[in-house]
Amino acid sequence: MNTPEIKLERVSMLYQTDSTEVLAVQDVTLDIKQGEFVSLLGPSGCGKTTLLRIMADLIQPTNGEIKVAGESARAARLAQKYGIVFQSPVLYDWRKVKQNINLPLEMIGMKKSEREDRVNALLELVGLEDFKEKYPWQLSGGMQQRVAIARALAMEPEILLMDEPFSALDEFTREHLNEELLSIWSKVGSTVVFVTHSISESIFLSDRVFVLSPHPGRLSSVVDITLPRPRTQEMRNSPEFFQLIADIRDSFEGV
Amino acid sequence: MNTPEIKLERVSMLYQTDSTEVLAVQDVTLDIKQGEFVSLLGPSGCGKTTLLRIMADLIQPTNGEIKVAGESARAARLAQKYGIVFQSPVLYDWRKVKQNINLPLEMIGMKKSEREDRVNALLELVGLEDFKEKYPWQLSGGMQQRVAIARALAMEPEILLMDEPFSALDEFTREHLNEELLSIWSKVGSTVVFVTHSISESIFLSDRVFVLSPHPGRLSSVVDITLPRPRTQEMRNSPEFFQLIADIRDSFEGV
Amino acid sequence: MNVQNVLSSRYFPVVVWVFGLLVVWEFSSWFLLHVVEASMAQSKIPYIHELVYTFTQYGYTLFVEGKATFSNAAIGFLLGATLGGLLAVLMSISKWIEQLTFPYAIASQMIPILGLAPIVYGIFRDEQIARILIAGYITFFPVALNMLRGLRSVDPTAVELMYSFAAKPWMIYWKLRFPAALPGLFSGLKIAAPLAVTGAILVELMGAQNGIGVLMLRNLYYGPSHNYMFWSTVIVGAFLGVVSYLLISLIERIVAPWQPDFRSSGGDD
Amino acid sequence: MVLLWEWQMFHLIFNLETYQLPIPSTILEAMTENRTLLLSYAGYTMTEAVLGMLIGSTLGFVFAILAAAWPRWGKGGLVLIASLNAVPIVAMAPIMNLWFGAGMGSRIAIVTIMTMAAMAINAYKGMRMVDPLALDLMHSYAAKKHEVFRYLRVSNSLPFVFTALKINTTASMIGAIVGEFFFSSRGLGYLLSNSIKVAKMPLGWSCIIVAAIAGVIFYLIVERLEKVFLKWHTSNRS
Amino acid sequence: SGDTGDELTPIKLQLKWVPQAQFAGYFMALEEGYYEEEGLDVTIVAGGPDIVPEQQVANGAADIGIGWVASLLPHQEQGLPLVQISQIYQKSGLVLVSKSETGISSPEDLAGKNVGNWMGGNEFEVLALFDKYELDPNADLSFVKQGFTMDQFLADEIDAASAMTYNEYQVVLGEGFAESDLNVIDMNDEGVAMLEDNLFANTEWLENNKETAAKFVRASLKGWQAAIDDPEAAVDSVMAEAEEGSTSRDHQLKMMEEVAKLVLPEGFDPANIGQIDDEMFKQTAIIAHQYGVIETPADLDEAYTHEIMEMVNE
Ligand SMILES: Nc1ncnc2c1ncn2[C@@H]1O[C@H](COP(=O)(O)OP(=O)(O)OP(=O)(O)O)[C@@H](O)[C@H]1O
Ligand SMILES: Nc1ncnc2c1ncn2[C@@H]1O[C@H](COP(=O)(O)OP(=O)(O)OP(=O)(O)O)[C@@H](O)[C@H]1O
Ligand SMILES: Cc1ncc(C[n+]2csc(CCO)c2C)c(N)n1
Ligand SMILES: [Mg+2]
Ligand SMILES: [Mg+2]
Repeated sequence: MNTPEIKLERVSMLYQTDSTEVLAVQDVTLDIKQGEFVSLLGPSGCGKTTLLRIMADLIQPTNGEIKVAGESARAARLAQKYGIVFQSPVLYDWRKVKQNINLPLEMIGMKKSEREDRVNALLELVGLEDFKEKYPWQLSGGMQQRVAIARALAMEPEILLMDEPFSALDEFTREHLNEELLSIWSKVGSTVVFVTHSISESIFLSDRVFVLSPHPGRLSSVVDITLPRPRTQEMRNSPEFFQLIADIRDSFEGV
Repeated sequence: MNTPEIKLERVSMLYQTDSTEVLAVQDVTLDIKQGEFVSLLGPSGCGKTTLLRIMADLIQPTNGEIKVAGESARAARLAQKYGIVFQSPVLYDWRKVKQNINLPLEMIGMKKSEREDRVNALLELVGLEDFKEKYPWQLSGGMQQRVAIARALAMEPEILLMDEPFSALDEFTREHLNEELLSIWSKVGSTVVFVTHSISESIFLSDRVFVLSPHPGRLSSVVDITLPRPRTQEMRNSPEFFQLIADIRDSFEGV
Repeated sequence: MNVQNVLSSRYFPVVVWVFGLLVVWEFSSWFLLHVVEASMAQSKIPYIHELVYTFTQYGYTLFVEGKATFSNAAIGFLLGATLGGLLAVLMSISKWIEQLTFPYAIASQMIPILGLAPIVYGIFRDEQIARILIAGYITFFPVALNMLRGLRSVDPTAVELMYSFAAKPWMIYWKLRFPAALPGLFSGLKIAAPLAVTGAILVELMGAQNGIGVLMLRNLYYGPSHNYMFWSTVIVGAFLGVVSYLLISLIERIVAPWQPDFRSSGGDD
Repeated sequence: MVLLWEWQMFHLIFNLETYQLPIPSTILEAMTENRTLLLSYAGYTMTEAVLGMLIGSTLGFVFAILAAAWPRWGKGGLVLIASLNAVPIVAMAPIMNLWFGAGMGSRIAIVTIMTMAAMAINAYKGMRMVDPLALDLMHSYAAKKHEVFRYLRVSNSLPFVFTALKINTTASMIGAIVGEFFFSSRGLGYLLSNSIKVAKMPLGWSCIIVAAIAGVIFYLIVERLEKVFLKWHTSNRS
Repeated sequence: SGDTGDELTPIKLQLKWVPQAQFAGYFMALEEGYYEEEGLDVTIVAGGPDIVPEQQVANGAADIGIGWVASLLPHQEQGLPLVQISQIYQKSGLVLVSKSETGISSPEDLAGKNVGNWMGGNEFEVLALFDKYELDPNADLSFVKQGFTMDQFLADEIDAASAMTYNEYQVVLGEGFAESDLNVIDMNDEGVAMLEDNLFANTEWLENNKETAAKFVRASLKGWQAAIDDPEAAVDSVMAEAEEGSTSRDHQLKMMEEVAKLVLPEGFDPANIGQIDDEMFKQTAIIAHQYGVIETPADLDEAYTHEIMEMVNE
């Protein structure tokens, strides 16, 4: 399982607008192995979302190359390998909660009966059983984001790209979903790229943490998380965990 | 300075839609003193935003009473006492960053020269000097939220209502803005109601923390934060701080 | 039924509008006739009560012809709306196609029926087809433009979500762009629906036997003695416009109820 | 060039006669022969169209503001304005002629009426379809009704307003041209209807071509303005 | 000749204007069953401001049309496959009417005045009149487009308005003007008359349907004769066509009386109703050429044919 699933080679992204240019990402080279769980960590505006969007084939880098499972990112996208959670929920106003979660299942043409079970299981997972008949604007901010998470998990994607999925959630819900995410991941075996600005979250979840520095966004260090799996809540209080936090904080401050 | 600035008396909020009803907030009674900094803490969907919107006179509670500075919330709103940061940035697409921050200043009729200085100072505060000529969609998610924060601070409101303002930000930016917020607060003397789901953030910032329990949202406990002011980053590692975290966690778990 | 109930009723404003309009109209008519003493005052603004009298006398004829026009309008409207929708979809696919087809669409609108009729007859050699086509031709433009705006105004991230599912283009339309464009489509339809009535009337002028247009034309050209009857046909036309508009509004509420304007709690006034 | 070729193909495919749709060369001939007349008439008709559209769009916009400010009352008014669209020009022309005489005024009035509804309906939609949170923001500033319009609703309605303006470019041209059929002694519409009735198809089609060119230019101008005013809108992002 | 058995031959007649006594003969023929007797199933298609009968017939939307000769000639010149088969109105019905207070007692007085006409093929008689009195329509007076109602005349926007004796003139009388309040310039008296309502057919259609055309004309002329003989009955047949409330019987009756004078002028042999008068046609064609209605002198042999009328009278 150690073939590189996602491979970036000197990837740069320059946003151009009429007047100015912003170099959002510069010369990022990295490998993510199949089935690996990695985090992108870095300050606001450092290019995390941009990198994620490049991996998802939603934008093309102005320079450099990206391969997904040996092929182009486009091929991977067309093969419906991706599930994405965006930074904002991006729910469709005209669909109820359950219909929003249903969306990707409809798109891959899953049978109706099967869909229903899946959606109910997901609703339970994110704790929104009672809200499945509501419209998005009737939910709180955190609830909306949970719907978006359920939607991304629905098709059990080969590659799961998550952009700060839990930042709108309280610590308990967040820790609960952290654990759930790990358990789903261990079952499905997806490759997960997880954007976060929480150091402890990145440690708790990941195999490796990619730390980015801003202006322009570059890869400043890669931290291996040596904690054994399955991860448990107790580990959060282990000295190893604190050491890792300190390490990453250092690599941050070095910026 | 110990007159109650915001006073809720057995406030309840029942959302009604064609089909169902949701009791979002039930029988909340609380006092916030003038110049006080309080936090609302609670799990996703427990009614924090609802409470904030009631205080802001954006919705009327279905039951109970609210007084702001002895008068109705409506009177306070009409006297332009409020500055609000919503959970999502809510920027105007057609205004550049600096114009978005300018908006409340235009509305209170501030002179142009004065406005410019104020906006520049705010841009520096949130670290977006270089982006003032950009449109919102050219910013990252965290940057957009920072613009919204600057906009709320712009008119130095008497009452500042903030709904998870920093949850989209990385720890460094967040800690930086925590400190800045406290320093602005100490200068302006605003009453601040701060919604967050971070226990440590609520402790670091507040005089008191209101802990809410969900379904329906009730006030489960009020925690006095006895840490002296001005708060410093070191305090985050003090035993007192850890004790407070533990206390609040307990009152949470008691839910 | 107390006063409060009446005042807060949904239909109260409508009643006030209609009644107010009638009063203003009647007064203007009187004013023009007796104060200004304008020439042909009754042709300029006829008395409402005279029109009402005409309606009581010829109401049945007006109703029958109005019904004929309305069903013709419905056919033209369906065709025009479909055409407009298709064109909007086509143009939304790429700017390039838009730039290529749009000048034609605009130019086509500049061809009056007078110039268009011979061509359409020349091609189809069938009156019925020609009439339906002409009625559709009049309605498609506003629908196309509004729909295009709707299709183009979709939240870019929502489109990216679709890309991430590797959604086929038609899926993106079906699941995202169409629903998102519905509000725009409906304002287009609201403009187009009364236009379709106009279209139907114009088409009736091309030698039809029935319809409010036929009645309108004949009364116009049978001399000013038929002023009230002519005005009655104008009012029936406008009334058909109102009906078509309200019908579309009703359908909008059923098809796209999630718009902010329709939310029970979303109001600000 | 492509157009000319298509035109000829059109002829071939549908087996049209030249008296139904003349071939381009004869139209071109008629155009060059009558170019001064056509140009001056085009100017006349465009004046009617542009003035009528400006007045009609302004009225429609003002009405949309009133309707959006008091929607309970405004909705009924919108229906009435929209219903004016169901009165065909054949009926409007004699009425307007009585009110405003046979001069430009009556056509300007026709165009005004024809363009009002599109603007009123679209601008109303744009002013009402605001993000509820943006509205909350305005409320938190204790914005007066007019400020909500000034700072939020009007800007929010701009994409809709421009759509209406685009519809109105063609509507106003049609209104002016067809309005001229009935009473005018000048203008493209006058020349067009006269020419077609006496079988001068090439001249009639010259009018149509000139009108089409003018209409497209008119449209492109509005589109250009839209690009300038709606730089921020999704549809204009790269 | 396709009238074997009870099968009626369908045929469509395109009017130049809305159904009214101007076309009484056809309605009469329809009502009295003259068409049916000839084995024809006639549909009468109403006209209107946007309908050009010549186009309709050329396109095949109708088989036979009613138009004015001055309008038929340019269409023929443009290659529309049309040929005139009968001339219903032997005289021009066009007059210029003015209120006496405007002081237009003779055509010279038109100088400096507003003179109205519907244009679009109806203006040539008036132009010929101007020419005869050496009035330049672009300089000596203002020659303006008149709507199809008489509103502009009534509102004094037009001093001398074009009017058909049978319609617009009657409308003016109906508005309360006495004949003595009005001055009338008659095109026939001025020698600038052109032929008006005729019958023409699509040449290609006619080629194979001469018999049918003759039957149609025969029945129509019989209708006209009947209408002239019994105006009341004629108006009944017209009123049957007009919707309730849209026109008045009186108006149609007046129209019928005036139309009768054009179809069967004083001293005209009733046996000759519908005949095409070569001389008048020629005058019409010459005026048409003179005022640029047609670029080249009309080829009279192509423009009309007596053949159908001859078949009618057999
Ligand atoms: N407009 C609305 N209509 C109906 N129900 C609503 C509406 N807004 C909120 N609710 C419901 O009220 C409850 C409380 O919502 P609220 O937004 O106050 O939660 P919150 O504490 O802010 O949560 P979060 O941390 O996720 O933002 C939720 O159950 C939500 O579904
Ligand atoms: N569409 C765009 N056009 C122009 N510049 C852009 C665009 N999107 C992002 N940028 C710029 O690129 C940089 C990186 O943005 P990105 O969204 O990748 O940051 P991020 O790391 O996700 O930040 P955050 O944590 O705040 O979401 C920022 O400076 C931003 O202004
Ligand atoms: C295209 C067209 N132009 C002018 C007239 C004028 N005209 C000639 S006969 C007649 C009807 C009886 O008056 C009228 C109005 C017309 N009919 N059709
Ligand atoms: Mg981001
Ligand atoms: Mg909330």
